[in-house]
Amino acid sequence: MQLTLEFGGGLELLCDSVKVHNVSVDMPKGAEKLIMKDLLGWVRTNLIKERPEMFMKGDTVRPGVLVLVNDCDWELSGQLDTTLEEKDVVVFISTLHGG
Amino acid sequence: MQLTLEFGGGLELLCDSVKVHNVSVDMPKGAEKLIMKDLLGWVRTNLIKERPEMFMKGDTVRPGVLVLVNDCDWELSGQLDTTLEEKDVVVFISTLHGG
Amino acid sequence: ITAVHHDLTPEMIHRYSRHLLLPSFGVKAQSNLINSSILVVGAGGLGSPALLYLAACGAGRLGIVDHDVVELNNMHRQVIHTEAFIGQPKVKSAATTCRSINSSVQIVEHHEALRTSNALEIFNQYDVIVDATDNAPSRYMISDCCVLLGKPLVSGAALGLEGQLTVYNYNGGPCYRCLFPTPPPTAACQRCADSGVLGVVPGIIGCLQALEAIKIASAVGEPLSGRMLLFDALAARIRIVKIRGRSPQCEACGENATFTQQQFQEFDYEKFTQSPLTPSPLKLKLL
Amino acid sequence: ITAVHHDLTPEMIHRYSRHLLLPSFGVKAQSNLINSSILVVGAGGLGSPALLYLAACGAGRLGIVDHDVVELNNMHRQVIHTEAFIGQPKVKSAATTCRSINSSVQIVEHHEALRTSNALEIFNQYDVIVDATDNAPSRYMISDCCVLLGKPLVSGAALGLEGQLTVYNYNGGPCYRCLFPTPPPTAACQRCADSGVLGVVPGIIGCLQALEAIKIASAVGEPLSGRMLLFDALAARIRIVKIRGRSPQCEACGENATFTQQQFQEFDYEKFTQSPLTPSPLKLKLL
Ligand SMILES: [Zn+2]
Ligand SMILES: [Zn+2]
Repeated sequence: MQLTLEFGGGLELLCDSVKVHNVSVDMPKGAEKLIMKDLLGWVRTNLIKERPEMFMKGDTVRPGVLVLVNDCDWELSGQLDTTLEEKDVVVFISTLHGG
Repeated sequence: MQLTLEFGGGLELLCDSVKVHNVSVDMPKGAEKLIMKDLLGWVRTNLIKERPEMFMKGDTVRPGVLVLVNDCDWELSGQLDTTLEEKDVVVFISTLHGG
Repeated sequence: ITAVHHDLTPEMIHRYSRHLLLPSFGVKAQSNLINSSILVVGAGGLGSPALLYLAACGAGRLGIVDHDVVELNNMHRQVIHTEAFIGQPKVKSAATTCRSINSSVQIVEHHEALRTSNALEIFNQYDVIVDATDNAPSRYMISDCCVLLGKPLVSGAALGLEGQLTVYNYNGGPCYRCLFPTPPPTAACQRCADSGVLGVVPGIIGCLQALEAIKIASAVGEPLSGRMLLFDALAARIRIVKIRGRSPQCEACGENATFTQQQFQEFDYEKFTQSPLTPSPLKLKLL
Repeated sequence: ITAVHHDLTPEMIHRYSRHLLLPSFGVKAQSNLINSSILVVGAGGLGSPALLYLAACGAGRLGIVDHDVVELNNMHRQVIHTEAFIGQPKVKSAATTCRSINSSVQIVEHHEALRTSNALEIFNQYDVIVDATDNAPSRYMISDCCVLLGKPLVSGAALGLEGQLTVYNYNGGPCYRCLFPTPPPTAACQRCADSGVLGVVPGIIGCLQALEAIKIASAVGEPLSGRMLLFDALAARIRIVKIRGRSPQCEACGENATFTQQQFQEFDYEKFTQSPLTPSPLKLKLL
């Protein structure tokens, strides 16, 4: 499945400072769909190059990270259970505090 | 065909000051597709309530109006010949000079 | 322009004529603005442009909270301060500039750090709160205080070459804790002083904060509630995304929330976020 | 921070430390900025924030062109001017404020209306041009002059509750005439003075102009060339759209264009657009 993954708010520093990643992610074996829980595992394995604890905590993203699927907060689409579709855009962004 | 039409930069004043119009536009009789030339005629007939010369000149938009199909200048997609698809977003915006 | 009952003096009619000419703003919205009060917490990178535009537009009363003094390394982004005020309180410097551009606005100087001990009393005096601070504990404290008092909160942030903006606790929308119930790890809470910021980035976000505060105070347009603006200056990209609504489970604003003013005054935001409210300055070494 | 050859004085290292800390900006980009020159045409609603941030960020030389004087009805949006300067030249007022926030920047005052007779000579002295004017003939004249001299042009506009921004004539991208080969009808050329403008809207666009000028002058990031930002303040919506590239048929920059400096100096932009370069002020009547 072709997806666009974007990292911002400093999370790009965990992926060699690259913000936009056009990736191809396979369905889990035996599964008929790809959900956000699968994608998080894939991202952690394939894109996060350092300090994975700054990206995840337990089986979800760490506190202070917003996840957006097609410009919409994943809390509105089922969080970890959100089903992904071909060409979806998923944004991971860390909240900023500076000023 | 369901389309979203948006007017900005003052052009909304020609359509009762409404900026966003969700509309359903029929294919021209006997045609297999809807192109921008057809849509301009439809807009002029159905949405423009006053001063049509501020929207069109001849068979195209007047000078100073940008036309965007799915956030892309219609000059890049064939201008009047651009073929429209279901759920396309077409923006008509007048260039501003103020400051 | 037709006759409308209004509180505008002839001087105001002249000063704000370009607002009054606008069909979607006009005398009604300008009167609302002149009868409103807005508090800006922080007279730094975000607060500088926010205060300039809130003073210029004619907000009736404009409060500034800050405990800091103007330093040379602020001046690349904090454009409300002049070199003549280096070493002096930011509140005094910002108030002086605001008065110099619009003497008809009442400027209130709160020269103190915002704390749980004074936040309720200060916020109570204003209709709209603008969070222009630079650290996580302040953001939780300001949001909680706004929930307790029912005040809309215009929240901006900027770091490096990115900025973020949203409106909290407005018209049934979410509060800061609805989005971030658990504080981030300390290592994720970088400040401009530690990590740097391109000066014009808080400039852009601070102007957008002024716009949202003006829209709320004058009751025009659709404030950025339930939505968040994400700005990437380097790529020149902006996303406006849909965020969650008010969370029924929120400890501050949820259905069963029991957070009281008393508890607020006793809450330790520094311990909660494991970050200081007023961090010590960084010393830069450059060869 | 590692050792890099640079032209920064200790005072500059202190002042710009938050820029120097940024991995994607740093000493190299700051040095580029300090060695650059930027011209802002118009010290009004767009020029005010653009000049504040360009002075603060450390552009080496900053020029201001304007022929106008400060008026009370400018002050709701032109935040660089103080009440003390009402009746005095905008160039003088803006230059005074710029110097007060950053005395290390060289501020050049061009107190004159931009005309075909002086534009080439003035533009020749700068690396980047910022169009912060408010009328159609100036926009064509500025773009044509930038094409003739090969200067990048950061163009912003604001009216009512909307704003627009793009970069012209940059790195093979389109010029103003590529997009608008034929001038619009006069009735479509409203100015802020006629139709009104919410003051903070040019504030936001002017800050974005400063950002684009900084990116070009310091050679970082992706300038907004071939793209246009469309801002709707009331709805809090922003689109960044893809626009056409350089037009081979463009009369100013196209493959067969023959437009010379001589022709530029003789071109009548007022007749071409049927609008005056320096329009007369409007008298507002309000009951
Ligand atoms: Zn809440
Ligand atoms: Zn051209």
